[in-house]
Amino acid sequence: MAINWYKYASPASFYSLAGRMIPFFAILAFGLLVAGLYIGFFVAPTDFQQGEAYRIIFIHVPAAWMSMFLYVVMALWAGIGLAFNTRLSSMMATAIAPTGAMFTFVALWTGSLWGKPMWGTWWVWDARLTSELILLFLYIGFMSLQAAIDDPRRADKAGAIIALVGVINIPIIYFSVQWWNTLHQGASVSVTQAPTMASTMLTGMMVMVFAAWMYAIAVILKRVRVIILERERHTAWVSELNERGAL
Amino acid sequence: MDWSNWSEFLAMGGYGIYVWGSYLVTFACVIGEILLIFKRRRTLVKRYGQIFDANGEDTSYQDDKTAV
Amino acid sequence: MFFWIVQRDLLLAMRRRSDVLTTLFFFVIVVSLFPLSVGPEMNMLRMMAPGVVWVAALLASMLSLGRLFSNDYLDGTLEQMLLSSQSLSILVLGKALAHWLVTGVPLVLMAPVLGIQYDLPVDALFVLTTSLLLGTPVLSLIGAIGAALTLGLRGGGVLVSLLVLPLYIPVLIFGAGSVEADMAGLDYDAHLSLLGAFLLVSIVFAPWAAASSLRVSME
Amino acid sequence: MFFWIVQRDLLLAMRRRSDVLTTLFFFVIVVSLFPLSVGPEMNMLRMMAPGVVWVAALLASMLSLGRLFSNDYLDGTLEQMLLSSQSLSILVLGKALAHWLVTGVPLVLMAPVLGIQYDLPVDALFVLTTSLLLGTPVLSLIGAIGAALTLGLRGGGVLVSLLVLPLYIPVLIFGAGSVEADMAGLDYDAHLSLLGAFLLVSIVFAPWAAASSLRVSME
Amino acid sequence: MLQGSDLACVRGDRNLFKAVNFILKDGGLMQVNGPNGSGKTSLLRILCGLSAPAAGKITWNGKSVRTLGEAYYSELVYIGHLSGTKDDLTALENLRISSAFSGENISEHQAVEALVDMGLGGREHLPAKVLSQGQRRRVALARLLVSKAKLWILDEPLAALDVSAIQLVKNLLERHLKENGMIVMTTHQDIDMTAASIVQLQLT
Amino acid sequence: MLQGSDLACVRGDRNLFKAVNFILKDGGLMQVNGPNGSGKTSLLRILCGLSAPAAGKITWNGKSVRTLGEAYYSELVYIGHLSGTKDDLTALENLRISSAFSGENISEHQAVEALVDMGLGGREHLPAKVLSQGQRRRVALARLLVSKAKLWILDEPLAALDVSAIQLVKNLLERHLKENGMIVMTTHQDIDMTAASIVQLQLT
Ligand code: HEM
Ligand SMILES: Nc1ncnc2c1ncn2[C@@H]1O[C@H](COP(=O)(O)OP(=O)(O)OP(=O)(O)O)[C@@H](O)[C@H]1O
Ligand SMILES: Nc1ncnc2c1ncn2[C@@H]1O[C@H](COP(=O)(O)OP(=O)(O)OP(=O)(O)O)[C@@H](O)[C@H]1O
Ligand SMILES: [Mg+2]
Ligand SMILES: [Mg+2]
Repeated sequence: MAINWYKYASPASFYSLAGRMIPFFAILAFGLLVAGLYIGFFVAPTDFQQGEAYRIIFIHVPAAWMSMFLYVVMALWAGIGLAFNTRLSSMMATAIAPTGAMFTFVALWTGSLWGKPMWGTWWVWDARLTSELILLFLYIGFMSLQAAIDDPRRADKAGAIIALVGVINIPIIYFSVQWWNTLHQGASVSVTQAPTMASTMLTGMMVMVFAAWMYAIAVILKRVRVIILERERHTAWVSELNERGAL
Repeated sequence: MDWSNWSEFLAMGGYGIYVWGSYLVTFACVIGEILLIFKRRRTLVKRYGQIFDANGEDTSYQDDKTAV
Repeated sequence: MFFWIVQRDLLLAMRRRSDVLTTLFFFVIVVSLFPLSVGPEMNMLRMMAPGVVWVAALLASMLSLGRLFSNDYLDGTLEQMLLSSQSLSILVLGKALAHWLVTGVPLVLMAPVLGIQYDLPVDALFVLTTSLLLGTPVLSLIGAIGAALTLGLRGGGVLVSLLVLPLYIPVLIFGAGSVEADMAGLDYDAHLSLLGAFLLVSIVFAPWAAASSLRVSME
Repeated sequence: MFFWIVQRDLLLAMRRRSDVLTTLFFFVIVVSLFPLSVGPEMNMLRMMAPGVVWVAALLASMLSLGRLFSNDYLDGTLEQMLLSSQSLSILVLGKALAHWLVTGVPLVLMAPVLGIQYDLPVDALFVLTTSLLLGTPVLSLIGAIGAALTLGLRGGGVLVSLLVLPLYIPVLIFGAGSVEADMAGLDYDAHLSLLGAFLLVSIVFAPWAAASSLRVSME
Repeated sequence: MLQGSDLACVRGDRNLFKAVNFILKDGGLMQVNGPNGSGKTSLLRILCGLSAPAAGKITWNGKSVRTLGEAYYSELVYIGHLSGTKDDLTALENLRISSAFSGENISEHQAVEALVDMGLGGREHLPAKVLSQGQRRRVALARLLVSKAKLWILDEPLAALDVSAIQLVKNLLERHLKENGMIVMTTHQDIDMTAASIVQLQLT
Repeated sequence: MLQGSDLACVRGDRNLFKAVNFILKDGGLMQVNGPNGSGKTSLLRILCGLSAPAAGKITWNGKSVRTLGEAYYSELVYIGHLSGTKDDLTALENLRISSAFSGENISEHQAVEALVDMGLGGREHLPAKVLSQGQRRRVALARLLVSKAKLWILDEPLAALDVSAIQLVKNLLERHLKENGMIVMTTHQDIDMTAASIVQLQLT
């Protein structure tokens, strides 16, 4: 068992393992997405307060959750890479950042499109919104720092430090609601709805959350494979793969 | 379910622009991200083909040396 | 020659794409800091908006002045430029243009988005963008003088602010003033024409002043 | 050794007295720009005051971060420090302390004067000064991490802002928040104790993180 | 013809040199010698017009270089202690850009050739910051290979170079002299040069 | 005893060197030779622990320098291409502070003496930025005069120095070797040194 883990901790074997796992997650993501959208648009009822606008929730909430979660995961991988000098973990962190930033952006965008009809404004400087924006800056900071450094080893370590220091902001996103009076609703959807109705909404939302998860895993694996290729280009196994035309 | 026709579906009870604006941009982001990864990979593979071709002699030279 | 300079500086900026992005994000972050520290009342934010955006644009442009000459100075390129057979003013104009393309233009493009965060009405957004479009090149040009004067002085980064800020203030007042005038329902043409006049004057005089400053700094 | 570092950095700052003065003037100018661009209504200015002073302090402190390590890096002193027989964290702590003494303390001393310009009541001035006294060292310490990480990277000056600003934001919120709480007649102790907690945490962790970053950057 | 008459240089409260006179003719080499701190770099910078002498004047073909300005600069290449190479640009870009400054637009092909001649083959596309000290110096000196300027002013061109590069530079300088160019240079290393006329200027 | 076993260094996609082995004993001198860009500076930085080798390890008296850390640094002086002199501090302050970094607090008197020995008499109180290239280098090298460290690692110590300064440095190095110190150095200039044992390391 232990040997197995070691085996997959090497970029070479992880590369092929990831290659085999991607289709699985991609198909799952697509299936869940279709199911989630079906429930979201054709099963879930109209909200009696918000009308149809609430249907934004099916992407807003998954994106918002993913944005925070991916940051923690990224920091974790980066930290492991820093502590144990494992290249693969650092590459994982680098691969997660763009997807995390994308979800953060989507959460901001959908939230703001939702805010216009609900609150009458695109944007308020409310705690949760602000901290989500800071999260976007953290992702961008991480990526720009890594982009500014040419030497990948140094980029990994520097990125890990800033990612770990930035983790402080995650609890702030969570608890900031208590520090400011806030427009953003903290309670879940079920409050405004009768239980049966809410449950279809909730199901739709959860299905979409899983779809987002599967999508994130697939995309991150795909990206980490590219990063592995970029970084390991001088190794024998890459040129071997290349000769076999199996890159 | 209670969409009687397409235009009603697209209107989203008057919130169409917000709902579809959200979904469209989200899917644009998702598809964009996927395309970017594929493009990054393609350029990489193409470049490697060239690099390895150019280094073809190099590796054989190393082999010779170890043989000696 | 002019194009060589512009092209070279753009090339350098592209090599370091992060430079362009970071100036932009600095701008974004500064604008976003104010609501955090002032509090979230929309009415007050809306009134502050033009001032804040303009101050942020000014700071972002000013901060990137450090890079305008100092890299060329440190590695000796600037000496070579002084020894160039071309008019130094033209070189300076080229560098200022490149600086504006790299730092000013992204700010102009970003400003409307930030204005939305402060809930500005659409026509105020338009005036804001126009005023920035006219004003930011002036900032780059005036900044070139300051950057040239403080070249090689330790702490130049902050000293340059000190020299340049007083000159920036008229631009700031009329830039922010145009948007405020619009929001108060007044006419903003006068403000914008003044900004335009600043731009013309600085295109004519700033390169020459900066070139002389460079010669002084390099003695 | 700690004292050698502090003493040396202070000596360097004295040699370049303009550095200290320019940070301070930068602070003063930014604070004074706002009334110019926002307009002269006293009520609004008073409400803006804590936010503006804090943002200005943050920017001033951030701008001077460039100098924290980069000079030592460029002339090879930093290499020598890494090879010193002393713990690098201690060196970093010394440099951060010197940085604070040179940039933070003048701001703290100047803040009440600026607060008066915005017509702040006396006890708000007191809270403002205290919050700056607790908060500015945190800025220097966190800043040291950013400065260490971006060492030797072109465009580091702006990149460092990008890295450091998100981390500064909690300090800003509670710093400005304490004054606003006081002006609203609320209790400001909680804010100040949080700032104190930030200070302790950053004294313990920041030098270590910055030292690791330095080692990474110098590889 | 480059002529300096009665040049003096003061730095702080120190008189570095005074009454320095020389005439440098076509095909002539002037070696400025002297111990550390004797004012060689200061003199060279004065000759370039980068700083003004405390007394005396410099003429180029009979006209003061101060009034000639850009007309003088276009006939001059100065390579100082600092090599003027941009860390972020590649060796190739550095060469092409620094040549463009002195008004010589060279093609990529020419530039590559010059770099290869300077022993930088295969490193044309590396950013200068990863080059070694000697390689950076070579990039700076490659400018001489493509320059059409008549007067070369070189401050310790041999610093950081290895033996083969020194030989290379020496040949380059001699060729320039043979083609009627003029060179003013300093160096602490022994180098035997043949030239139509050699002026040895000793500073103390 | 400084020992390097099987050291390798990779920069970018270039293998600078591999399988470098050496043993340096008390009183021994190691000269690292090689053309520009062969990896001399890179090797020296690795020996100092400033960067990590791609393979192999370095031991100091049998213990890995990576684990020794500060204990190793306190026995080491490294003077690189950059001299680590602060433009704004005077020569005297520069010397005292750079010595303090390596844990040697020297008195003002000692420092002045060292500077005078290095031929900087009368310039102790000038800020380093007005010094000439060679004088700056002398300030950096003055550290060797007051250092008690056993191992000196010197990257082109002779660059920019005039003939008399080179002789001075040579004497200084030989004295250190005679007192059982160890030196690792690179230089492109010919210098004949006498030492108990001399290791010539050739990089290509
Ligand atoms: C730009 C604007 C917005 C941003 C950045 C944003 C951000 C977030 C974040 C970070 C979360 C996850 C936090 C958590 O689950 O505790 C979240 C959840 C949520 N948001 Fe937003 N949001 C925005 C606008 C809106 C608007 C306008 C609405 C509805 C009127 C909304 C409704 C919700 C709901 C219902 C949840 C799920 C809360 C739960 O059940 O836990 N959001 N949002
Ligand atoms: N402000 C000042 N006060 C006193 N002396 C000064 C001042 N500025 C410069 N100097 C002296 O002027 C001289 C400048 O020398 P310069 O750089 O021209 O020497 P160099 O001959 O090129 O020496 P090297 O061989 O070391 O390069 C130095 O001796 C320096 O000490
Ligand atoms: N990213 C990179 N890609 C390719 N080559 C690189 C990279 N970084 C460094 N190099 C090469 O590594 C070498 C570093 O050399 P180093 O500075 O150790 O040389 P050196 O022996 O000290 O030379 P010099 O005598 O010129 O000082 C150079 O040849 C440089 O071109
Ligand atoms: Mg000199
Ligand atoms: Mg070297």
